Amino acid sequence: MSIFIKYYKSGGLNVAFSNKIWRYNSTSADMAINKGEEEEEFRVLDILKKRQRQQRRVNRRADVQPDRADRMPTDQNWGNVWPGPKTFHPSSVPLPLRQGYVPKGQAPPGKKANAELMKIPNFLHLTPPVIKAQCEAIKQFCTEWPKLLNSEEAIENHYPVEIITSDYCHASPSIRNPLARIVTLRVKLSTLKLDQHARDKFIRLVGERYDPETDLVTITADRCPIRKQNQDYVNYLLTACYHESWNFEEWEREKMEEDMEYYNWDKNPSKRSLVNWYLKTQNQSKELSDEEYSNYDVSQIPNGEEYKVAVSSYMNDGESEGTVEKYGEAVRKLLGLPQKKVVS
Amino acid sequence: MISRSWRNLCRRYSQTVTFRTTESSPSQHNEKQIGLFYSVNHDLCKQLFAYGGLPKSFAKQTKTFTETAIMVRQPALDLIDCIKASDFNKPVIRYVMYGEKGSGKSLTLAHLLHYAYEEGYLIVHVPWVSEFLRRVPRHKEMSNSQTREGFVDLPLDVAAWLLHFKTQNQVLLKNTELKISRDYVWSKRESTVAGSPLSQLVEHGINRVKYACDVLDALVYEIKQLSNSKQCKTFVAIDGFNGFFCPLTRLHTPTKKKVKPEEVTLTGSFLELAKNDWSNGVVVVTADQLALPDDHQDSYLPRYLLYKKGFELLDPFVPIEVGRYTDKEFLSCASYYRDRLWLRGPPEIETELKFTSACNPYKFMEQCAPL
Amino acid sequence: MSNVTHYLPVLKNPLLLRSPWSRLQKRFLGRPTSFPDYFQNPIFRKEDQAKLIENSELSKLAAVPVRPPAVYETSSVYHDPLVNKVINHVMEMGKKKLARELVEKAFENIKRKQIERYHLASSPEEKAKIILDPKTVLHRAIANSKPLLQLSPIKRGGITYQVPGPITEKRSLFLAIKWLLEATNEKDRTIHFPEQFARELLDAASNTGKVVKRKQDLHRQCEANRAYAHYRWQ
Amino acid sequence: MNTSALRLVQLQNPLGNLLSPALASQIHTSSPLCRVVSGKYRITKKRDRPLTYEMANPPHYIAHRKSWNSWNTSNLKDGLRRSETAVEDEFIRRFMTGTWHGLVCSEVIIKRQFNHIRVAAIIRRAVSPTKMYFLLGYTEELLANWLQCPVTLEIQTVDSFQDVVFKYI
Repeated sequence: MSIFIKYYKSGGLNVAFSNKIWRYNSTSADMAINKGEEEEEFRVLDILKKRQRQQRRVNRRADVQPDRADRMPTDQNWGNVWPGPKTFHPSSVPLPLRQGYVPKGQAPPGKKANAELMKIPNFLHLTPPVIKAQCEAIKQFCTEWPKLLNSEEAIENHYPVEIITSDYCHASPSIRNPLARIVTLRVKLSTLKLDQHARDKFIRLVGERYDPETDLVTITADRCPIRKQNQDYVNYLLTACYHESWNFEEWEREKMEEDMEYYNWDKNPSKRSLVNWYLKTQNQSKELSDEEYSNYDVSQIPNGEEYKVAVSSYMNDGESEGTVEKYGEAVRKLLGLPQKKVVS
Repeated sequence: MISRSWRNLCRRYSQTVTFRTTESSPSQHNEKQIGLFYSVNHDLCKQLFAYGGLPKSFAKQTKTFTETAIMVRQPALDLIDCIKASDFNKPVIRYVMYGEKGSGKSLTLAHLLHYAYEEGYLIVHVPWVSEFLRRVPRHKEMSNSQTREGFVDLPLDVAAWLLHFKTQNQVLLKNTELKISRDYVWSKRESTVAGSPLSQLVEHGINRVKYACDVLDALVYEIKQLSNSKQCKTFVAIDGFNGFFCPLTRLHTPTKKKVKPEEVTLTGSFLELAKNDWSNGVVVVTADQLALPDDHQDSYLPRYLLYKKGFELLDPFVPIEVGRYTDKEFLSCASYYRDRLWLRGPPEIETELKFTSACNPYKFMEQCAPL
Repeated sequence: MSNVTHYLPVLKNPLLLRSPWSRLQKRFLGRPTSFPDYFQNPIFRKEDQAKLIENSELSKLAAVPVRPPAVYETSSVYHDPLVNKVINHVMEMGKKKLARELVEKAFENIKRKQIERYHLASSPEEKAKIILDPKTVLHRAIANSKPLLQLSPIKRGGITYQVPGPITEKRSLFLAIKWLLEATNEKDRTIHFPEQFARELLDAASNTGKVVKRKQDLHRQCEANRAYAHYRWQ
Repeated sequence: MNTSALRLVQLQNPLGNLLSPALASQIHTSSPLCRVVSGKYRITKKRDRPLTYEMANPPHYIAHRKSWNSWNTSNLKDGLRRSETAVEDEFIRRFMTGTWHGLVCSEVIIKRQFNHIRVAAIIRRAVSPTKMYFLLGYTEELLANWLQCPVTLEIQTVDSFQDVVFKYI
């Protein structure tokens, strides 16, 4: 547009040509033509038609406000300026920030028109005074921590059941992370106060969810869509297992020796062979039933008790050099043999 | 020249340590002789160990060393003490020797056999159980048992064992006091009458291989009876006893079915001897890792090696550990090897060997070999 | 375990210095190692280290970077460079453990035979003659089978002449070991390597047997081809 | 052209996995990686090509000299909705550049927190504020409708593109 104006100013001859184009041009150009016609100046013949460089009009708006950051009072309440999470905006932050990598010796780009500052997450809404103020505000909804629950042991004692859930850093159109619904319940088996049978049955019911090393039962549920439902389900499972383990079913009488979880000497062939041996040394020979065997009083056999302890520890504590040696000592005492001499 | 001066050096070195005892009767051995070697008479050796009993590598050594020398060690003395202290009217006491591979269980057993021979025991000695069950040469003689349904006989092996039994007890078997208590009818024509000597029974087993396994059964029964009636005292020694309890043997029936150890007749007979329902005897067995398949050799302790079955059969038994060499034993053994020209070199070599062999007798012997 | 224990790191001496060691001991590496050239070979024998300390050269070498010793370079009492060399010759496909076992078995066989012979010998003089140490037997056997000359083919006027010439120490050692092993491998399938190797070593040690004959044959041919000797430089 | 070639082959051989190995190795169905040239700019003769900070640092400097343009949890290990997020982000970028035609001076930055999408960009002040306010509302409304979650547009304005130029090459 400006080119055509220029032509007119310099030449003014080809009016018809100019007029043709004016139709597409703005009114301001029109005014300039009129002006030119009124004050006819000396026209220089420009043979080379040298183009006059004219500054392109910059579309600078006069109504751009001065930067807000410059006008902020120093004692303002920052929490009101930046109340929530927001992308960085240079005009709202009265700090001389710079961000960016530059070669040595140069200054990094400033805060204005700096996309890097806009990318990084900021915590300008979480300044310490703001946090403090917010905590103060929430305080009215809190209750006091019970004084007696002053140690880990006390907490464990009064609240043995532990519920473990996880929250996830998450972003998607749905605000529910599917993993957050999983609920884990942990409880120490010893806190359930089960008797021998119930304990055994409980362990069998929960199966591999019981860890004998830490004595913890861990029940995990993820079958329901909501965390609350899963939590209810976990509690239900624990309750059901607990009550079921106290029941004694008729078929449990069929438990065999191989099913035992520990070595019960009284019910094992070891005792039978000991009793047989003892009877033979007394020159009695009588056939005993299983009941009689298991109820036979070992204490009447000299050194029998010690033997019993040795065999039980041999079987229950696992075989090691120590237990074998103890067993050997007990057997020698039982059979009336001299003890092994310690090699000098 | 160098070697001669070395040898002199070795001689001089070896003289500083006593490693030999002249006491050749095991019943006289005591703590003073621990770690010392005593030599076994050659003829006796032939009689006791002609058909096995000494480990192969040791037998080779005896040839090289031109003598059979056994070290007096703590476990053997301990066992002899126990035997001496035990009451023979009570049921037999079972001793289980255990220890790492190559720690000398079989040689301790050989020492004890010598002792038993001296004391006039009737010796029932199985040199190596796996020889029956796990070693399968190309033509292993096997047959289905005639008398017991579903069982397998190893007649040749048993006959060989009966021969071993006969040679070991040739002195005792000449004694005609040992008579059998029952009539045994083998077939229409053959039978052994009650009252005939025990040796006749054994002879029958050797001559009529077909009946060897039944003879073994009968022999076991008779030995128990004789011991109970105090006619003789019996020393049962079974090496690699846990071989009877492994899940499977390496034997196959003609129908390619794998045989379990309890399906072999001789297993039953020897296990019968290991029970404590008889008296006036001693049972010494060893539990060895080598008697079991490779996948069950993690521990050398008896309960693991004997399996549950074996443990329940033997319980209560006296466990006797055969360990590695003590310092004294090692030194005496090294001096013995030097004397026998098996080991030479500077004295530092012994510290090194002690370290590399970890005082394990068999490894020590092996590592000396190329030096 | 028994096989590994020979080379336990505990036995290796940590004092590692530059080695003025014999030819056998030197490591000839076919490819560059991860260590630069200026790294010195380690000195792992106690004797050498003692010598260094005696000559007070130790401080000179203290700051020099040193390669770590290989597994077979130990300060063990029964370390022998020649035995190592033979083991390496016996080795196939890098199975060193097997090779060492075979050579050690051969030593055991030698020892058993010699001890047996020793016990059979009647007089003390005869007994003194018998070498009992298998390593000495090996050393002697190799010394006896080392050739002094070699024939090299040289082409003159279209005809290839077998020209006798001197032999380096290293090559003669190589030939001796090679011949011993070749002689050993000419055996029935039923005879095991250690057995035959023991036999060959004993033969060679007593200056008889196939290998010594082969050496003498070579010498004889060198003697016969003496006339061609000038082709070496013409 | 690639796809047509592929179609040709598929017509001949209805089972795609039965392509002869030689042929199969020559057909790309995905866009090439172009690791060497992508995200990098050539130096011009006159040294007058303007680069923003983002353009001046090639992609391998991400997390070293510059950070990501998309912030979400899908990129993390076991993140959910990976492909959906990527496609949505691309859509948002195209919509932004198209709606604010010739005005966007930087990359479009998309940050997601929970179900909230924040779109940030640097905009040239070439249109009147009224238009800008209209475009703002327009963009937020339409994007929120399509993506079914709240969308916030957080823009910074600059006078001209010159303000974001980091260097000339």
